Amino acid sequence: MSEPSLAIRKFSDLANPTRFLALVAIVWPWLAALTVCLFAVGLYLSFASVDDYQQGETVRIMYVHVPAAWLSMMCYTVMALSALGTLVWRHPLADVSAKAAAPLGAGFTLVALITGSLWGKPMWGTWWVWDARLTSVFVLFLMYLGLIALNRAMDDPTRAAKASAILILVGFVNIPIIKFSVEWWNTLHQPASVMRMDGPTIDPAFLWPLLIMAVAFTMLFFTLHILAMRNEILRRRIAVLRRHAARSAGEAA
Amino acid sequence: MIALLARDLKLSMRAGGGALIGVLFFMTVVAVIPFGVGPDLNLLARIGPAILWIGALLASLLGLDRLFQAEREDGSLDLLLMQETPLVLTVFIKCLAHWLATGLPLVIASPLLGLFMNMDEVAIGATTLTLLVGTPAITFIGAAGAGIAVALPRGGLLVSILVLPLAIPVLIFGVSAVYAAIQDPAPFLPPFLILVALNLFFAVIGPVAAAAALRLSSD
Amino acid sequence: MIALLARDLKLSMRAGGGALIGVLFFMTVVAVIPFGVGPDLNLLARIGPAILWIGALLASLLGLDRLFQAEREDGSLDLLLMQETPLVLTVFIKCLAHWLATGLPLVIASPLLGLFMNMDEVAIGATTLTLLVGTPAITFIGAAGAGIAVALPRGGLLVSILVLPLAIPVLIFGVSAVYAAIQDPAPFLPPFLILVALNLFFAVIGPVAAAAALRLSSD
Amino acid sequence: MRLVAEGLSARRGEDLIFQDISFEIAGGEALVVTGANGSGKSTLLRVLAGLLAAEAGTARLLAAAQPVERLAEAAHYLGHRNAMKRELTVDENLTFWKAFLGDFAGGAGLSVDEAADRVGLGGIVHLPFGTLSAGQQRRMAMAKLLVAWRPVWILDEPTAALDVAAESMFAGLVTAHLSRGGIAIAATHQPLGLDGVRELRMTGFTGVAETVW
Amino acid sequence: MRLVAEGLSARRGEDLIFQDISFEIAGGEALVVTGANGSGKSTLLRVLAGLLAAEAGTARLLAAAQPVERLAEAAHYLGHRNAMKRELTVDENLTFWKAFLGDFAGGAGLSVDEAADRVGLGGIVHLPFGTLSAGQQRRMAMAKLLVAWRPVWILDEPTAALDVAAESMFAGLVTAHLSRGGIAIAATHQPLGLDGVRELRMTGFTGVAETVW
Amino acid sequence: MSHAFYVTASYIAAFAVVFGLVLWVWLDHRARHRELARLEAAGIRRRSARQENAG
Ligand code: HEM
Ligand SMILES: Nc1ncnc2c1ncn2[C@@H]1O[C@H](COP(=O)(O)OP(=O)(O)OP(=O)(O)O)[C@@H](O)[C@H]1O
Ligand SMILES: Nc1ncnc2c1ncn2[C@@H]1O[C@H](COP(=O)(O)OP(=O)(O)OP(=O)(O)O)[C@@H](O)[C@H]1O
Ligand SMILES: [Mg+2]
Ligand SMILES: [Mg+2]
Repeated sequence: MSEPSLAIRKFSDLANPTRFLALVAIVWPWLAALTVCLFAVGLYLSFASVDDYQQGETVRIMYVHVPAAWLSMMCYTVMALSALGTLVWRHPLADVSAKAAAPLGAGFTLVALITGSLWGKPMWGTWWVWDARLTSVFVLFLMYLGLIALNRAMDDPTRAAKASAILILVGFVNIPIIKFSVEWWNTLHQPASVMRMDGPTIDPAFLWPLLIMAVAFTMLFFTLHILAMRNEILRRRIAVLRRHAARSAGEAA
Repeated sequence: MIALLARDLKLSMRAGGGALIGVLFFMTVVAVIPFGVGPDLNLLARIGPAILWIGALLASLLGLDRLFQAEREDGSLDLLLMQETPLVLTVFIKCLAHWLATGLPLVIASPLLGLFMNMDEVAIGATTLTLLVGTPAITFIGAAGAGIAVALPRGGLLVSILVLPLAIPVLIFGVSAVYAAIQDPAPFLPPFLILVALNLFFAVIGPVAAAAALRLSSD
Repeated sequence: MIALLARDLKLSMRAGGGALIGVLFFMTVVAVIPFGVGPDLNLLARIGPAILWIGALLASLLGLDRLFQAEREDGSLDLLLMQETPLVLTVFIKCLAHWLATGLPLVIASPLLGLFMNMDEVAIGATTLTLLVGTPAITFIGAAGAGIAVALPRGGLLVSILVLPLAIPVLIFGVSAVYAAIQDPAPFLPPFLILVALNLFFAVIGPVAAAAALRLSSD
Repeated sequence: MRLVAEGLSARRGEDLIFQDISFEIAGGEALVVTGANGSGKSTLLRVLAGLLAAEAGTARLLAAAQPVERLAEAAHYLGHRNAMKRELTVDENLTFWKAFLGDFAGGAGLSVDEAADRVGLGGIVHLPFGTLSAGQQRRMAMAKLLVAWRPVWILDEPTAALDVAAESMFAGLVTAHLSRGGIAIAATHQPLGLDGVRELRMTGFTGVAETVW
Repeated sequence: MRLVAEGLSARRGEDLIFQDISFEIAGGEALVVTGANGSGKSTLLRVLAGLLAAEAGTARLLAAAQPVERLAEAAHYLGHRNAMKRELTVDENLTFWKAFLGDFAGGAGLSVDEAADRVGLGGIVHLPFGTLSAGQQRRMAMAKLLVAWRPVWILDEPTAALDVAAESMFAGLVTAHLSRGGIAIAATHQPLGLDGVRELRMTGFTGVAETVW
Repeated sequence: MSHAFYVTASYIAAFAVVFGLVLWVWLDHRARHRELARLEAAGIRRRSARQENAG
């Protein structure tokens, strides 16, 4: 029996799941350690930093809110790239990456929503307003949940990956809307002050803790993402093993 | 019986999560409202309870038509009908499983959505409470409709037609209980007690009617 | 193609009327709102167009999940997929039949409901007109969702969830066209033309996406 | 134990499908119902299973291990549809039916694994039912007959979609059931590979009475 | 006209079900696909009908009366499900398919009544499809093959649920189709009563390759 | 309510969600690992793994 020529062979040689697993095993402890250190420094800085003259103590919410909000968008971007990988290159790791990222994205978006609301109450006097940015973030949250639901609804992972890839790409329009909503529409929400074309306009006293927290969150995302991908790969491997075992049992009978 | 409850719960977890999907639908519907009526917070707060109730009504009715139809299509219904276990009990358990999987998550999500609709604490509490009491009633009435529609192809829509008029009293008392709680002069208890009574009433009538309909429609 | 249109229409007449249910849902949603906002006629008139639009949006999404699922369950979908007729065209016709059976009745019912909401003639006319132009767009987008969900057991609500966010632009422009017609300074035509454009856009995109999804999900 | 049917007749829609059918089967015997397409075999079986009200006549189980009011309570019914959920694994399906159906007095059902072994598909109980082939699905539906004990089996075209090996496996199942004192009633177009069974030929449409219209 | 399949292999879910299947059938010939339950017969037929993408290999129809891009366009597929609406009458169902499918070049379909006659159920086309018996439904699904001309018939267990008379009726239908120069491919467990057909035995699961996981 | 309340609530909520994610990943991994071990105990292995062991 000659080896079958599968279309994915060529790409899977570049980064096949087995090699990916080996890589994860080496990398993840370092990433995790780095994440913990960054969080330690970031949290120390954010509580040691001065209060904002205008916002008082609540400015400390920023150090979680803003990184989480950034991450919620970055995570979706990662998923969109993975979706391209699924549709264009048919890379099996791309399926896994998109599927593993969805719950993480939902989590970070939830953090952004909760901390935003908790910040809004003292600042704007209300938990929630239906302005463009807040609504679009909420829609992002719903999209993450919808993708999770879609993935769970299909038992065949390959087909689920294709369907969600289409959906992910369609939903990507939301990301620029979130990012630029504060500029396109007149909203209550703060306009960008860090990630701008003309450089940050924020006071360095706030900038440093913010940046470190942002890097820490990003590292957290990557750590969790590769670990979740590992789980997903194992899940599929188990499914394959089971089916094959079943087949040989059925034949013997 | 516990086996049936467990199976139905498992099915709704597995098959695209009746639970997750109901809640998601609820959230999506509520999120769409401001796009229509505009982001006027006072207005939203005012229509909030009604919107939440309508959303919950829709979300809990929509999956309901498949309650028995799925059983019928794969032949399970035949076996359920044949058993010694009273059919009414079987139906009741199925309703319970359906409510646990789709109704309860709606109730749990409603405070959050209440915040989004800019409702105050009292309104949110009242809405959650009335939903907790009201959604089972909707499930039970829905079961009767589902039983009648089981033999009909595309029964789905018909279920809702049959059920909606019956569900409207629940909706009305639910909504008016909430408004009674918010607006001082009107007392909260009378409509709320009626809601409870409706719930108990339908908990009996619904399964009985559904069981009768299922027996009749078997062919 | 005409055969397909005729069959689908016949089916929706026969099977308890997709038409009826949509309208019923629509009416319920609209009828419950006054309970929420109270009998303030001015307020009702103000939010009337928005409520009508939201009601119509929900009502036309509801039956949509069965669009292809019924075909799949009895094996007809296989045959539809095999033909030389471009699948996109088949899907388009099915959407058309669905809209005729469920969307059109909504449009026809909307003036009546407009009266209930105390809307004036211009507002009613504008709402009906925008609904006439907007509901097909919703059906077409919905078809794409139905295509994705066809392979799902209990796909039902998932379709609505996937589709609602995409339908938001239609809602926004529909409602703003109506308000433009009522309030003098704002011109009616620009939002209305955008609505027409959206309709045409989705009339192309929807069937194409649905056809692609159907091909992918066949197994 | 005796299954006695007396003067059964049944309607489908408004038409009388058959009339005045009587038979009697004792424990350990099998009855094969044959006849052309549309002659009323499935209708008869559904009447016996209590899923369709008889127009006239009765079917009763006498001297069973436990007195029953309706024959249905002592019977397994295997219709055209398999009564298994596509989304659940075979194991979950069978475990559910085992727990839900329970055993009738005088016998005990097999464990799920054993039942799957008996139908020759021991290894694949953990697969979702929907991913099995048509024949595999049918076999698993038969395993359902084994997990809960019922003295009477009512089988509607049990061997459709089965391959030759599966047909003889099925014959073995029925023989074992009969030797435990059970009763089997099967509608079929193909010979079932059982010896010494009684046969009931449905003739359809003859003797169909006038309607009231 | 020749149907040429070369090196077909197919997946179900993530598993390779069969590999490297090649055959060639000329007009007037029939191919019977046999094999145990779960060996991949239905999967092969769905690949031929274009309903499942082949993992590798092609199936083409050469020298047909009208050049076709996909084999599917020249084929009828009769699967496990009958592709008829229960709510509509048989007549409405068949009329719809006749109009929708249209005729392939080089032949013409029968009228609805005639097709119903051919399958032996001439009188009952006015009944709703859902009220027919299992065998009658299957026969009516066969009538669908007759109302629109297609040179290739792909049939998945066509005779399941049919009585003996219907089986020979079906053999007659296929023989007539072959004598018109048509091609028939059928998966089956029962002999179809056709003479001189070629046979393809599916062995299933042999040579199932490693997946990437 | 004091501003400190909102700040603490934010940090607690953020921590809870992140903790939930970590827990999900960890529990998932443990469950998968157990399943693999069980399969291995039943003598079911990947073909390549078998070759590695043999070679
Ligand atoms: C639930 C409500 C909220 C949501 C969903 C939300 C969402 C977001 C998002 C998505 C970003 C990232 C924007 C970008 O990168 O351009 C962001 C940034 C930010 N948010 Fe919020 N936000 C919410 C409430 C608030 C409140 C109440 C405040 C303060 C009064 C606030 C202050 C900020 C600040 C200062 C930034 C950083 C902007 C920058 O420097 O680029 N947010 N928020
Ligand atoms: N939708 C599906 N998803 C995943 N696997 C499937 C699916 N359908 C079938 N299979 C698997 O593919 C294999 C081949 O199935 P197929 O239906 O082709 O068999 P078959 O030869 O037609 O069998 P039968 O005689 O029982 O009809 C089986 O092992 C089955 O478990
Ligand atoms: N639901 C129904 N409503 C009305 N008539 C029905 C219904 N089901 C079956 N019939 C009719 O009853 C008659 C007997 O059907 P039945 O299914 O009992 O036949 P059968 O002997 O099982 O045939 P087959 O061998 O084809 O399965 C048929 O003429 C059929 O048209
Ligand atoms: Mg029958
Ligand atoms: Mg098959």
